[in-house]
Amino acid sequence: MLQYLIFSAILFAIGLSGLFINRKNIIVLLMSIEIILLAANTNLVIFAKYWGDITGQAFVFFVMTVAAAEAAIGLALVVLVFRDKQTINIQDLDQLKG
Amino acid sequence: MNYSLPLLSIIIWLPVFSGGMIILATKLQGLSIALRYLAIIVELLTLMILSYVVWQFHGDMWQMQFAEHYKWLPNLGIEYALGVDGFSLPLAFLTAFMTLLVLIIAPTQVAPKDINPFYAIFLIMQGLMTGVFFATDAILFYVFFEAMMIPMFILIGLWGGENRVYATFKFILYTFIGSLFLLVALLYLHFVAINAGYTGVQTFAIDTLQHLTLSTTEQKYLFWAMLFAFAVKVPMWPVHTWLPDAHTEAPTGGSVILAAITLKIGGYGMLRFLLPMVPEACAAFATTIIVLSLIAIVYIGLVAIVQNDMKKLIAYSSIAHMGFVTLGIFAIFQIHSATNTAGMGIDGAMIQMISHGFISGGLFLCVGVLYSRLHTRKISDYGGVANTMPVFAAFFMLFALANVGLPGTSGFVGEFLIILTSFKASAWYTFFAAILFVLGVAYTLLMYKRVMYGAVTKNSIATLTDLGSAEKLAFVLLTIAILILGIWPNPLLQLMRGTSDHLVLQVLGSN
Amino acid sequence: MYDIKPLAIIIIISPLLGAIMTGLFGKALGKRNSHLIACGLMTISFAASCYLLYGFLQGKYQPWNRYLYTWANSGGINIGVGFLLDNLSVLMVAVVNFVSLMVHVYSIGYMHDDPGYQRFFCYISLFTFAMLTLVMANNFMQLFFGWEGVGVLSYLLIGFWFDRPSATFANLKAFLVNRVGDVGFIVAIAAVLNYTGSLDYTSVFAQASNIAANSNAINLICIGLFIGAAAKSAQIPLHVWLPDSMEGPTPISALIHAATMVTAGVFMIARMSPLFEYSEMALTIILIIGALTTFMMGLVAIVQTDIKRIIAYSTLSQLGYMVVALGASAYAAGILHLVTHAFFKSILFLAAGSVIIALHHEQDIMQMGNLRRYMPITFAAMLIGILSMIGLPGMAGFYSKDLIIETVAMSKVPGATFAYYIVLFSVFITAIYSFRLLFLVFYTDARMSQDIQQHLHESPKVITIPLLLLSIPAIISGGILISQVVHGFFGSAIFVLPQHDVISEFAVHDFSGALNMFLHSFTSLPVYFALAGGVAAWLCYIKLPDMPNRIIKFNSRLYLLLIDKFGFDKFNAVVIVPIVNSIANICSNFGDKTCIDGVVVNGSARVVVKTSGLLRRLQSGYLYNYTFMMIAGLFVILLWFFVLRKFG
Amino acid sequence: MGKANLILMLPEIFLACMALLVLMVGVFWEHKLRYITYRLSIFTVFVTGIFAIGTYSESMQAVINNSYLMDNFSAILKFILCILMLCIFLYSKVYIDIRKFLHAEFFALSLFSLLGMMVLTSAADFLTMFLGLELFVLPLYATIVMVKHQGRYAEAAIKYFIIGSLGAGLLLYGISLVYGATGSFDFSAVSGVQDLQHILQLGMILILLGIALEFGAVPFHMWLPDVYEGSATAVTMLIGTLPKIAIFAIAYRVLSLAFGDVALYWQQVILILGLLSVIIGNIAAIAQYNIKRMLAYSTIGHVGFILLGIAVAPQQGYLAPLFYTIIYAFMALAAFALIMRLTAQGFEAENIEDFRGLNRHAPWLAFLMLLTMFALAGVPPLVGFYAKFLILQNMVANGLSWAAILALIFAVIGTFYYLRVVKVMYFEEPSAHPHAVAVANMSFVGRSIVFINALALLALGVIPGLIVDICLKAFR
Repeated sequence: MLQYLIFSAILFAIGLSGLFINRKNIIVLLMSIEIILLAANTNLVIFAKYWGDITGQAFVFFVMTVAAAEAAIGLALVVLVFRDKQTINIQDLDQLKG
Repeated sequence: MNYSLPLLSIIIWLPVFSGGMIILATKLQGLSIALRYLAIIVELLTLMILSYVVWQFHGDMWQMQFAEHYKWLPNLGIEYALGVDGFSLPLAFLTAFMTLLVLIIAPTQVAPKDINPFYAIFLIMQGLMTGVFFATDAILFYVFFEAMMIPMFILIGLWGGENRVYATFKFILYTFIGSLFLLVALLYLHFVAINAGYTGVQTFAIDTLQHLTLSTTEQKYLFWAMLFAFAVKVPMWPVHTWLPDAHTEAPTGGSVILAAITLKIGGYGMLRFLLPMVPEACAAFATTIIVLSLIAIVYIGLVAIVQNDMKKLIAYSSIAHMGFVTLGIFAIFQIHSATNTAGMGIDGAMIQMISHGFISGGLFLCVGVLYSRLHTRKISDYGGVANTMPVFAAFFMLFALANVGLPGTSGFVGEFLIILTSFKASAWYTFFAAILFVLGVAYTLLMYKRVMYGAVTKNSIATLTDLGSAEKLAFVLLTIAILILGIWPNPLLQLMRGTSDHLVLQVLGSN
Repeated sequence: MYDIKPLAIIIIISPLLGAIMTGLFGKALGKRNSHLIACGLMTISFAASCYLLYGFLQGKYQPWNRYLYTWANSGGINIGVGFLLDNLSVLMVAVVNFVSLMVHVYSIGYMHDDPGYQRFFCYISLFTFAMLTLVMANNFMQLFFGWEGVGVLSYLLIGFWFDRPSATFANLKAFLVNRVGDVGFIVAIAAVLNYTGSLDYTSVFAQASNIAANSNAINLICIGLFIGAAAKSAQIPLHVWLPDSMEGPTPISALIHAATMVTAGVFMIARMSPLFEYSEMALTIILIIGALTTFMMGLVAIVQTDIKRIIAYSTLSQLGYMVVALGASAYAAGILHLVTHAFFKSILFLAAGSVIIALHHEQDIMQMGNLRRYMPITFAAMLIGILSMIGLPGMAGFYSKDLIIETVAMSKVPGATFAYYIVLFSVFITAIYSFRLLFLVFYTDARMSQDIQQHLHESPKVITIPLLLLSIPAIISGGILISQVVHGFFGSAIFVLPQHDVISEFAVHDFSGALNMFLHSFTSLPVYFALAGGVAAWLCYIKLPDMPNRIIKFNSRLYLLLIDKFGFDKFNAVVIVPIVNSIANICSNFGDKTCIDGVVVNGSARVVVKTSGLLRRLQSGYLYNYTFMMIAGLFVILLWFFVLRKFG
Repeated sequence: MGKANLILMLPEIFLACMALLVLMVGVFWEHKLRYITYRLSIFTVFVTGIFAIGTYSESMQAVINNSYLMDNFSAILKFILCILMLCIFLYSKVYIDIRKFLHAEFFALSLFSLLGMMVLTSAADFLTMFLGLELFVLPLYATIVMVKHQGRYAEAAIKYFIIGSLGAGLLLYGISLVYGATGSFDFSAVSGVQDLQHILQLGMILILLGIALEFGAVPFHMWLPDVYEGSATAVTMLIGTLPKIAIFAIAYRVLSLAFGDVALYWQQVILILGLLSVIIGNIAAIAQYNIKRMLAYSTIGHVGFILLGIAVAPQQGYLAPLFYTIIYAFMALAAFALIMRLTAQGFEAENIEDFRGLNRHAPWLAFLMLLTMFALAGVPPLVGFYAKFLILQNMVANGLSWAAILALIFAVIGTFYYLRVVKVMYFEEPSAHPHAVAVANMSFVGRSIVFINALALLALGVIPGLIVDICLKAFR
């Protein structure tokens, strides 16, 4: 059980670090977020198993739906950015600052 | 006493609403003159009602009179509660009186198109400031205390001098920083009151907050918190630097009201909050405050000498004179002989505040008269004005002499009483306070000399016109006030007899 | 027992009324009506005061002390406005009113062409009112009221010709110096209230011996009061304003800076005799200061060339005499000298004014000479004044001055011996400068320009009549008053401890009537000192005109010292003023602008703005920075929460 | 779960249906009937509001397996959300034309977002909370870019998206940990746990921080200025007002229902976040030239105050922060609406300089802006003061006078930038190019409501009892 938790924690950490270590590509950010959600999902499943409770697993389905919606919106935004700037480099997203 | 009309509310809100109406109607060109008269009529009406209150007022009582209580925020223990006592009534009267003068003299000071908004702002400000004096609920007091800053801010900003933006911001941030401590102190007292078993609308009533038992440590913290708020207003050294800037940049009317009323709110706050609420801490820190007052008197008196801007000079003089007020208030804590003589310090402080209202108002009006003609406040731009404006010179001289505390003018009474009191605490206090007698002459009459005396050397001075009728009227009214108060201050003293005695009893009674 | 309240009120209100009428409605009234009103009301006041004085001299009236109204009731203390009329104040009132009336009349002529004619009458009437208030006061508040009132009017009158820079310099200086004295005065008043719980003369004096138990208290009070008196009565080192005050119109110099206001200090100390009696220390100081003033200012008078300044320095010197008398507890002698001095000194000033007018505002005595031929009445008056001043036996000044010298000789106050020799020698000096003035103006060769000389003529009657009227008391008042004064005319108004009572001692041992005193004088030193002075002046200025220059060459350092007026003015100008100015500048520029505003107020604003800019830079716009901050924040919080924080 | 109970969800159900309808109508009829979606949306929000207040009842009722709470709190908050939404629609009608927004999409997305917020106000378990949150933020990301020419809108949207998703991720991870500790998603399940294991603590902190992130509290505030500045004013208005109420609602639900018993564990965290927000928000705002960005930083400061209120709420109750949140929403609404009033074709009043000398051209507009600025600054007698007052009262009652003073000092520093706007409008001469105070940039109704909105800040300052009473009712 603990191994699984550590596994999800590592996933979570990878997701978080992906958010700031990556300085180039927006897509990677989207992936990082998916990983964070995945880490949470893993947790949920593990704990559902631990408690013998089905709601945890049901929750995962909701999360997956939401993740899909998020991915959809995220990718749409990336497309917009690309259409506007011809790049999806994060470093070029610096009009708004200060 | 059961009065059918809520007179105090009328005194507060009549000018405020009229001011609002005037602003709303400003666009209607045809009404311009009518609105101007409306403002004056409202002002006179307010003064009449106030006079009626003065007439009906019982000076030997300390309780709040003409009290009004309405529900306002009962859930929070806040009440719309008004009342007058011997401290608030004279100051409220002063407010209305000085505003009247400002209104009278305003047409000579601002452009005709601005006159109505100018009037409106003053009416609103007057109402709010009267509210400060009338409020008997701490939060209501605080609301008025802060609210009056808004019109003042706009006033200085709209009609002020070149450096007005810096001055307004300095002024308003200074005061806000000061008052935030007051707010927290009031909230603290509120909870002490609740813990002491007070409930409902009593929990913010000033009267309740005055009767709490506080530990010495609590008193000390509360003392500094409240002191800071009022010290900024007074203003005491070293938190005075907003005042020279604000006074200098404000339009004449603004300077008059700032000097005449706004500063008094600080002194009034001390009498209303600081002394009765935390008497032990006041006694403990009296020496500190007295020393600060004396620094204000001597240091600021010196600073005033080297100013080259008339308004700045008068502003500094205001600080020095307000130093007397704080000296009088706090000297009573160090009187070792019979405490009933302490009342003289309080009386002196009150009279000094009223009289300083008249005098500094008069001086600022004088500068305004000059400024409206030559558009400069620099002393070196003048010289020999007395040759071309003899009537003005006479009034200016009277105000200048009143400012140096000439007996027979109001300026003397307060300072005299305070000096007499201060000796009971220490001869050194008296000595340092009396130094203002010399410094006051030095800066006031030096300015007078440089501005008014001498031969006419400049063309601009040679073509000056003497006072117009509006200006004359304002000056005559002020002169009468200054002389009456100087020659016979006793009626005013009797007006606050009960209140002052009660305060002394409250503060020193345990000794 | 007559009620003298109406009289008192008439006396005090008339000048005030005159001031108000001429001040407010002067333009409407015109010159003629203005001076008629002012002089008429002064006459009424004078008549009333004469009636009153007569009553008191006759013993018809008793001292009268009454309050008119409560000025302030505060801290359990009643401060009222009222009058105390006793022999002392009534005498003073009469003198003040007489001189004032004379000056009023004189001014009709002197100020005739001045554009500020009505203003002038307003001021002098108001001044008289203030002076009367001071004299008739029965409590310290009112005393201070009058005290400041005369000070202000003096300020206004010195600066009457306000377009002259020297006048506005002088009046400010006068006011400032007086205010320095007021610091002492007000501290003393506060002390009086503190130690007695009252400001009323009667009750304060009743407690004087109680205060005396606390020697610090009584010394503080008395020295404080004396500082006030020293400023007003121009004693060293607060005398510097008086010579400069000659910038005012001459009638003013006569009224204010000779006869009345400057003697207010003397009057006040006499009035406060019940307090001063208990302070040996104060008496000594008074004695010494008075003696120094007498001597030093007399010396300075010898080298002056401005006619008014000579008289001004002589006033200083004479004031010194009065003060010495006070210090020797011979209050009555001081007052007597005050009265006689009022007469002869106003003659000197008014006569000088007459000369000045005749010479078209020339004041330098080196530009005068031989005027007795052109202005006989003025000359006569001046001569009477001078003879009275140097103490020619029989003249008013003789009695008062001799009384002072005699009593000082008897006094046992520490320093009295020193003072005695000084005042004695000062008689010699007085004579020198007086006769120097007389000779240089009225004798010797005429040194004015031909043009002026041709138009020289005696002044009009409005000017000469007051001179003549003043001459009468300048001659006789001393002889009339001396025996009254010596025999306790002032009664309870002046209190002297038995061991200090030199006047009574004098009365008992040396005095047997005015005539005897006159006769006796020829066997005493002062007359010969005066004579010697007169002879010396005659030698220097008539017989051997180059003598002064030789003396100057012989001892030029002393001469320069005298020209410098012992350096008091220079000290003020070089030390006091720059020091005050630089402290003020430091306070203003360093204290307010740099420290409070610069560091604290604007400094904190700068810190906020800097921080704000820093935060602005942190907000870089890059997403990875944002997320990094957030995650770092997250970990810091977690770290704090789980590791550092202690629960509960 | 009975039929009768579902009636209670009528507002949400109606709103959901209507939102879909608006989307449909937009697709098929928009080009024929120009304002059809606008009118339909107005109608929807209006009716939803009435339904919402209709659910007001004295007793608390739960639906769907106790995961959805209907009580006074939710009814009042939903109603207020509807009012705010209605105002935003009325204000933006002309604006979104000028800015060439996609009508139907804008309205439909806004309605969905509103739905999400309404769900949040009623959430009683973590699942509802998570879904409500996602339902309200996802449409907001999209709303930002519902414009023909996106420009920097896309940048704003992507920043908002990434960080919002990070927040959601933190929240979700926290939820998963809490679930692991308790075995249930019910808020009430947590409150039973006495002994807090580390895993539960970690979960709790992550949930709190997730909420703080959506609030925009320091140190999770960095998205806020960029999004405020980068969005069109209508969207900024949307993002700047309603979500605050929704997030407060969920914070209230979570903290009182789930973590109410263990307040000691989280109070200090919230207090520190609150203080940091007040300090950094107010200081950073001073250096801003863009008024929307400035208001964003000011939002951070205000959020700080709300958090301070929440930090002492376990002892003093949630009245103060609720009051603050509502008042703040209306103040911000007025502020953005007044900024919107300066919009014209091709010109967006963004910089503070654009307000220069406004008093000359449009005294009323300047006056309303003045009221709003003073209200935001918390100067009595404007209503913003009472909001701060209540918070401070609670803090002092909790013995946090030092924190109250600290917060107030920075609030006073904050006064500076509000007053700077007043200064620019009143004390300075108009700049060379005239103001675009076009009548055409807002409908008459919109203009009237802006007027009422801003004046209400004064009126409510004179009679603040009104809102206080409403807030009190919410907790009855």
